[in-house]
Amino acid sequence: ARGTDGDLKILFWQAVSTMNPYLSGGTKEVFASSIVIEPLARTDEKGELVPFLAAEIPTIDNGGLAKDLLSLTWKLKPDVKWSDGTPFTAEDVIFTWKYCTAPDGGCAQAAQYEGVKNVEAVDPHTVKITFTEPKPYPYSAFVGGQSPIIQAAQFKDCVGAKAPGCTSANFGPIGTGPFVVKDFKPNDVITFAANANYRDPAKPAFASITLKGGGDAASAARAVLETGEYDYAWNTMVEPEVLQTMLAAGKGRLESAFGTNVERINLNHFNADPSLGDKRSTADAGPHPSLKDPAVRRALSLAIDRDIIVEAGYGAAGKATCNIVPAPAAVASTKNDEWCLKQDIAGANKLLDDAGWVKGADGIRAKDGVKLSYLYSTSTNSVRQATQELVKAMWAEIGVGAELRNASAAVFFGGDPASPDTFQKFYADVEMYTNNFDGTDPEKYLAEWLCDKVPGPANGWQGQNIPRYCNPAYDKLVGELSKTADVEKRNALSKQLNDMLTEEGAHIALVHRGDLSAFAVTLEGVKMNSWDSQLWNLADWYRKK
Amino acid sequence: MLLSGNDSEQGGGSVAPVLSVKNLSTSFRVGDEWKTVVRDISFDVAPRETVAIVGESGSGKSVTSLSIMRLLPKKTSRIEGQVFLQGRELVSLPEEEMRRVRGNDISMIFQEPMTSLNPIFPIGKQIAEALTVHTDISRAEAKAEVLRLLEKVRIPNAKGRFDEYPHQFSGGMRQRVMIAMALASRPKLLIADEPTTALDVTIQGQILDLIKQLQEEEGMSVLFITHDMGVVAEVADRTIVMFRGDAVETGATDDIFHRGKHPYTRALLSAVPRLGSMGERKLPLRFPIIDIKTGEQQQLAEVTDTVAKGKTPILDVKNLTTRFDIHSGLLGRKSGAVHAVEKVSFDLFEGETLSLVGESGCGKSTTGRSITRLINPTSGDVVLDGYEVMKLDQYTLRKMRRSVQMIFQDPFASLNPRMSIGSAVMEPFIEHNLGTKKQSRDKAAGLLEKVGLSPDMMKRFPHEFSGGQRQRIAIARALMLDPKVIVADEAVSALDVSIKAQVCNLLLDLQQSLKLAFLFISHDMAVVERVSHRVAVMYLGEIVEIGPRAAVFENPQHPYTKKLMAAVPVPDPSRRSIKRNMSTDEIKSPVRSVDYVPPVRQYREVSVGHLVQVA
Amino acid sequence: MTDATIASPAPAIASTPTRSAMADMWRQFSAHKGGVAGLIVFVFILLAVYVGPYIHRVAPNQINIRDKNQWPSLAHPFGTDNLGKDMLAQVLAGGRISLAVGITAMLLALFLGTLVGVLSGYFRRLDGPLMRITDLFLALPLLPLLLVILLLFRDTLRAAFGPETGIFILIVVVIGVTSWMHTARIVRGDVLAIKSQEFVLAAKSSGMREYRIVLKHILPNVLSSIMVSATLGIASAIITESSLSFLGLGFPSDFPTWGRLLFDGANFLQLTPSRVLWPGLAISMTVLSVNYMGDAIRDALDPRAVKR
Amino acid sequence: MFTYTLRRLFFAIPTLLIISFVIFALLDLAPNDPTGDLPLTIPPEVREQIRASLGMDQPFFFRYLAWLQQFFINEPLNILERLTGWQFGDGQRLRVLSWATRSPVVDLIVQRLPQTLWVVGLAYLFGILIAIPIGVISAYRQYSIFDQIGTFISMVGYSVPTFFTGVLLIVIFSSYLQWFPSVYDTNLQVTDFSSFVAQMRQMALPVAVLALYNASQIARFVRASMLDNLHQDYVRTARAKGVKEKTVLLVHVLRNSLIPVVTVIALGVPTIFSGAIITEQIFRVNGLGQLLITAVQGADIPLVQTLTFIFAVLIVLFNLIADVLYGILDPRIRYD
Ligand SMILES: Nc1ncnc2c1ncn2[C@@H]1O[C@H](COP(=O)(O)OP(=O)(O)OP(=O)(O)O)[C@@H](O)[C@H]1O
Ligand SMILES: Nc1ncnc2c1ncn2[C@@H]1O[C@H](COP(=O)(O)OP(=O)(O)OP(=O)(O)O)[C@@H](O)[C@H]1O
Ligand SMILES: [Mg+2]
Ligand SMILES: [Mg+2]
Repeated sequence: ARGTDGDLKILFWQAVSTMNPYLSGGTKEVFASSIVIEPLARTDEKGELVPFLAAEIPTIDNGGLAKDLLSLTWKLKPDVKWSDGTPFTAEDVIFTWKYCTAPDGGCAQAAQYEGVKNVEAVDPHTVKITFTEPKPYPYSAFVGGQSPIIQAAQFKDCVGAKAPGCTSANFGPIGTGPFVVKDFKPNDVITFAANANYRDPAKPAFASITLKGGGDAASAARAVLETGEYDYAWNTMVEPEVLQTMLAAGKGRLESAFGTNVERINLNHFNADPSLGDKRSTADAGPHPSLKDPAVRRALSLAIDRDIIVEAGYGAAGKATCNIVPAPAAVASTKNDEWCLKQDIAGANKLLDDAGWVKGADGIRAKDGVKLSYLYSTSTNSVRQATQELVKAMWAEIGVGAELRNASAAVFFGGDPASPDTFQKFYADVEMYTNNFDGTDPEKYLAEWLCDKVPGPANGWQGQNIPRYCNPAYDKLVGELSKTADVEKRNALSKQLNDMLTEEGAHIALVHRGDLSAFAVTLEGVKMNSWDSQLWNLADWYRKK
Repeated sequence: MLLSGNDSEQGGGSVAPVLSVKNLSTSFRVGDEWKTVVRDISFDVAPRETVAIVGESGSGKSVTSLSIMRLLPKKTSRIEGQVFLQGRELVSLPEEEMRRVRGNDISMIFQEPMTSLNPIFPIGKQIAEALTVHTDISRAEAKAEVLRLLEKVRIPNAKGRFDEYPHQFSGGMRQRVMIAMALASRPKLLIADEPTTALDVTIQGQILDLIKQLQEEEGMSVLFITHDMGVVAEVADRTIVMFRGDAVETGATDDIFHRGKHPYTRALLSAVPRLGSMGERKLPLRFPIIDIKTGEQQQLAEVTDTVAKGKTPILDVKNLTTRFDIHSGLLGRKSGAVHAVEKVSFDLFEGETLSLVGESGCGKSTTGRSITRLINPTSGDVVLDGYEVMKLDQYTLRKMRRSVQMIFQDPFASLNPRMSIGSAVMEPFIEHNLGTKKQSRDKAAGLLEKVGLSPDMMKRFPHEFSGGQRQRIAIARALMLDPKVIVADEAVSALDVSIKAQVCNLLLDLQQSLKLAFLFISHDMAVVERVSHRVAVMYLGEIVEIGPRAAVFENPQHPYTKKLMAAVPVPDPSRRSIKRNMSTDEIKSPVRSVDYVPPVRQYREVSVGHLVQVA
Repeated sequence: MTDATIASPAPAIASTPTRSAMADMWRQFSAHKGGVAGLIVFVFILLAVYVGPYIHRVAPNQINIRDKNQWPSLAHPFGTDNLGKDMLAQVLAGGRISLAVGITAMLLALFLGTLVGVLSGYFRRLDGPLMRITDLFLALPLLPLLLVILLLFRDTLRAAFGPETGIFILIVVVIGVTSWMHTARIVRGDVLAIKSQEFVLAAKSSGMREYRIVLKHILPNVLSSIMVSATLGIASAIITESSLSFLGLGFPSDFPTWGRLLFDGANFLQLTPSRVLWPGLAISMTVLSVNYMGDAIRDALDPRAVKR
Repeated sequence: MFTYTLRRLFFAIPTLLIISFVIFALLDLAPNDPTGDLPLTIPPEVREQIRASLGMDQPFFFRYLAWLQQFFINEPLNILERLTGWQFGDGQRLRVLSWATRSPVVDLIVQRLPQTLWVVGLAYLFGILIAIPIGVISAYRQYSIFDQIGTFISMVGYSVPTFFTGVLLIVIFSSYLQWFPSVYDTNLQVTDFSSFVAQMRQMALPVAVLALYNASQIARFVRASMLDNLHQDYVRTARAKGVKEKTVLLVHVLRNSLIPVVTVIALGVPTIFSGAIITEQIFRVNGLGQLLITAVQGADIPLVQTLTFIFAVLIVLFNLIADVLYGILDPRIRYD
């Protein structure tokens, strides 16, 4: 029954800075806000859409999605109440759209509403979204933790430039979810109380939640697994053996779920020699002297033993992969697993020998004065540094040298055009990081490798085609994908695109990363979900008696 | 060697002695070996008795007294023998009980008042501490008592100075603070280590009277260490003569003075200069040299007239004024000023010695420092060896300072504690690039030898020396540069007569050969008479009388000069009972309010070059 | 002794065996038990770090994943880390960098701090400006500052001195430049107190140049604070170095240093305690030995100190 | 002294303005970006909009002036309004807003201050209180067992970084012994005895870690400075007066030794307010240190700028206090 299980203690080692996911797109904010505010539908742990505030998922079959893919009609659940007791209506949905698309608002989730022409109320419990062009996959607006519905009444004066000023609304949004914010200390701790107006009178089981932030992953894991002070710690990415020792205390368990995160090494297709100065890694610098050779790129991939990397750094939260689109299963290709997943030093050496790269006195291969010696950069994170070292050691076996470098995440991913260390600038030969895509549809993601998305001074280094991969055939195929509505065909196309990237060595996919969290043994009802907020079904959590 | 076996009868009849020292030996660790500096000393001090310890500088007088108090650093010193205070053995007393003895039963006046006062506490507080440590008295009572004591030791404006710090006091005033501190607790035994060296004779007399008075009232015994045979004659019932760590002679003061047996004792006494012995002589006179073995005395050659009267003076001081502002109140507003030096004018010629005498605290040291711009004077002009001192920039000031050297009143404070005295002496020579390191070492060794120290002491550090030895080091340092002018601030006050004579002769020799000019600041009128060409008398920051030595000494005009001459103690024990009564006049203070305008002074010429302030 | 008043047996031979000040210092130093112990430990650490790798010939970044997380054994006297790298080799290799960085950065900071401290304490006119600069440096947020320095100088230095020396210079300068302020303020305070003492006045009156006064009279008297700053400085330099690598400012991540080993090992405290024990011990022993040597130097220069 | 203080206070204004400008320029130059921690799935155009909404598209100097106005005019007026209930203007002043939380920076600081003072401040106080006796005794009994142990502990305490001691204490006292919590509860209100005990328990570990570190440093300076003064002649004078050994040490020697100690302490006080970043992180005290570090990492420029500036004010202030104290501690030091 509601409120009978006491306090749920959650630990986020990255502290939550606001409860409004539209103002801060960070994962932690999205997760925390999902306790209070809900979207129309979420993706469940199996990657399937389930209705939340909507009565059902609109499809072509049930008529919700127009045949021309230009409009989508959501039916809302009747009788849903905001936590302040007022009814939830289509107006709130429309307001949410307006809120996020208002000019000067700096809405972090604006991408979710891309291509939305209009949102209107058909009746108080029906919302119709129209798109500017056909949307083969229309479930991004109002779906998932990134685009929950906020209450129009509460935020009506907070649109556009005024949004940041509404501190109390941003810190304590009124929602439809199982809990309400009682007290919010930014970047520190949030306390929630069960929502008296929650639509299921038997839920939530917990009376309150304390969500504490700060610290580091290891101590967060320790607080759940070893000292038992907390019930749930999010994202406990620590060396597997450390977690094993903590688990021995018997106070908690680990659960992982796999989404679309892939740790990869991007291979720079442009020359990144520091002597080129500002021309580095741009079209002006010309192709990379050694990485332009497909043999080298394949050899670099062949030399890597992905299983060891998983074992050393990820444990249960990683799987070796060669794909940039590793999931959902329907779009995950297996075509290249054969040659790619297995380390093959001999094969790699032979490939390089055949291509004319010969080992020098220092054990590094070279051809025409070009050495196979790379500057290998990544962001600062102990697992990444360990991976760097492992990869360096593996490459050494095929006569490839590497100089390691790392930059703090804020710099590396910061995108400051003045900084030489951002991943977009890619002033290195190879660089490693993780990326993924929202939801289950990879179309937008695969479009990142288009020729015109190569970052450079012209677009303020903002393009997403970090490896500077450019293949007109690939571009054409992406165009085709965007016009295809048939699911089977879409999946086939996606696989094809993914395989092109793998085979041509745009990058070396290393690890399919899962989300790993720690739970107290007494906590039940958890369904680890990597497609949406991990707290998506918080209403169902309870404590084992 | 006479031992103390029968002394107690002489001193205090059959009364049990207050202090009884038996076979005391003290050693210091120097390097890896133990060096004995006091050897097997025994003596007694009876109630109300005053025992004087005299002796060569460095002979172990201070160490003896510190051993009695057990104040030597434990780790580097070793005390053997026994010390009884009213029958209680002190050497083996537990530390806590010894603490109760110190300051309560025995008080001590230290030789060097500058370093012996805590620099960061107001003097009033430091004296009061001596009171509050052993007795339960309230803060207000203590303060009242301290003020009374300060007046007694003739610190002017005691109330105003209660909260001042040691560095704001003149040398003699600091010494008087030490005295007040020691007398505060009315001890049974007072150990006074050279308590009056920095005092002018008038105040010295008053202090001696004060001690005598306390002896009478409280029955205090006194162990008195001094170089001034006049003082010894005046105060001591019995005298101990020390020489190189041994007590070579002990006896009633009369006996020692008239029937001294040990050659050193005889040498000591015959070398004592007597005031008035110079008569109308115009030139300085060397001190006689006495052979310690035979006690024979040989007169040294006359000095020639070195004064270059014709030339422009090497030092010309005009209207020099130095004031120290006094701030008070929360806002720290200026509430007055110490007029330490007020419109002082004089000149000094090559080869001449001008002595500056005057009451303690009248501004002599400040004058010396102002001339070399170690203190920035408020106004006035100084021309030194052609340099206009007040207008010099840093670089020329440094060059100018080659020509004028200073011997500081407090030699210990003026030596860097972390620098061996060898380097300290050699330093100026090397600094001014006057020669190689070897040359400087040789010169330093030579000078040290000339002032009676051995060159192998060069490796030692200042704290390992006796007061007099440090003073000689300071003299040697000043001589290293062969300057043209030396400002000698109480340069020989801590030396026993024999070494004082040696050092003064050295200075005269140097004056003969190098035409040195001295500004000789001293309280020792006998020495002043002997070494100076001219004498200036200062009073409350002003020169009240200046003139040729003979004129001022034989024909003093200003009342203060007259008083000064009268107060000089005479080394004759028979005059002991004669009491001065000077402590009645009020003590004048140089502290003035902000709006004070110094009066314009007129001078009257008594004879050629002999000027006296009028009105 | 012709003009001595009292002819007495000539005081000892004038032949001073002119032992130099350095030799004298050394004699005093060597009489100091703690100092000698410190020196021995320090030399031992130096030897271990520079000679050790020739005896224990395992490459510090040799990965052997099958041997990971081992407790000390004959093959790996200090055990291994989670990639199977030999800890002993890493501690030795790390020591070379940590010591070099720690000592040079400390010396640089000490030099800057003492210079600024002495100048502002001794010369009244420089006091205001220098102390305000010190305030500024104290106030600057370290992380952004480091990032900016990195941005501005890393590539230039790398080009001029090569990746390793370049980074070494960068790190040493960065640590030095951001940690001199404490020393400066402390030295200044001491100088203010010392310079009012009479022996400084005496030195002035003999016409000493100011810088000589500072060197010979002021500095020896503020030495004890400087020595403490040095000891503390070496510890914080070693730790700071490791935190720099998190900004990507330090050495490449496969270069072990003591601070880094300690940091990386902290999570493995329960699994392989030897992973943190050795680097932690190495840092502590270094700092302790420097501390004792500092004490000995201090005592040697203080003639009144209790000599043992 | 008073005029000196006034003059210094007056000069502090331009100094602080310059410092604030330098900090601002530094933060602007630093290659951090507030959108840096956002998931990569957020496309560049959106990031650009976010930056624009934060005002980052404005020229540098304009942003600096805006901050000056917000911090020096708007915030004080707000505080005044809150204190007095008066209303100045329309009350619609732009406050200094943090970029990450979009809440007023001053509110954040006020929220963080209690735990920082409790933990870091108390640790500093303890550090001083432990350090002074240890330093004094170590110097007085130089090279005794006490001194050797003290030296050992303080050197190890200083050289082993808090990121390690913190974890060590947690493993021992939270995991094995379960005596103290490893996570600090900032919501805990001390209302009765049991909550007071809880507060003490949760403070124990972080305070211990920090106090050890602080005490180590200060104790070394106390010891060194005491050693310099122990052998001076005035100490002998004090003993000759029969002053108790304790008084000799604590009044005569210690007072004379205080200048470096005061310097070190004064240098340390502002760092209380900047928090102890690592310790706060490890124990999740979430005080100002954690606020600062998350702000720096997230390139939250207004927050970093404001915190750093307040820190600078404290530095200038405490250095001034130290300078004034010098004059009180040692009358020979004069600033005219
Ligand atoms: N700490 C010390 N270490 C080594 N030798 C010392 C130490 N203190 C004093 N001496 C030596 O002991 C001897 C006696 O010194 P003491 O101070 O007792 O002389 P003094 O008779 O008081 O001389 P003065 O009249 O010059 O003050 C001197 O030769 C001095 O060099
Ligand atoms: N730094 C200072 N601050 C304030 N007052 C001072 C300072 N130095 C000296 N005085 C005062 O100036 C006056 C003269 O001092 P000075 O040292 O010149 O006397 P003196 O003639 O040398 O006395 P003595 O014979 O006792 O050494 C004294 O009243 C003293 O208190
Ligand atoms: Mg003496
Ligand atoms: Mg004087």
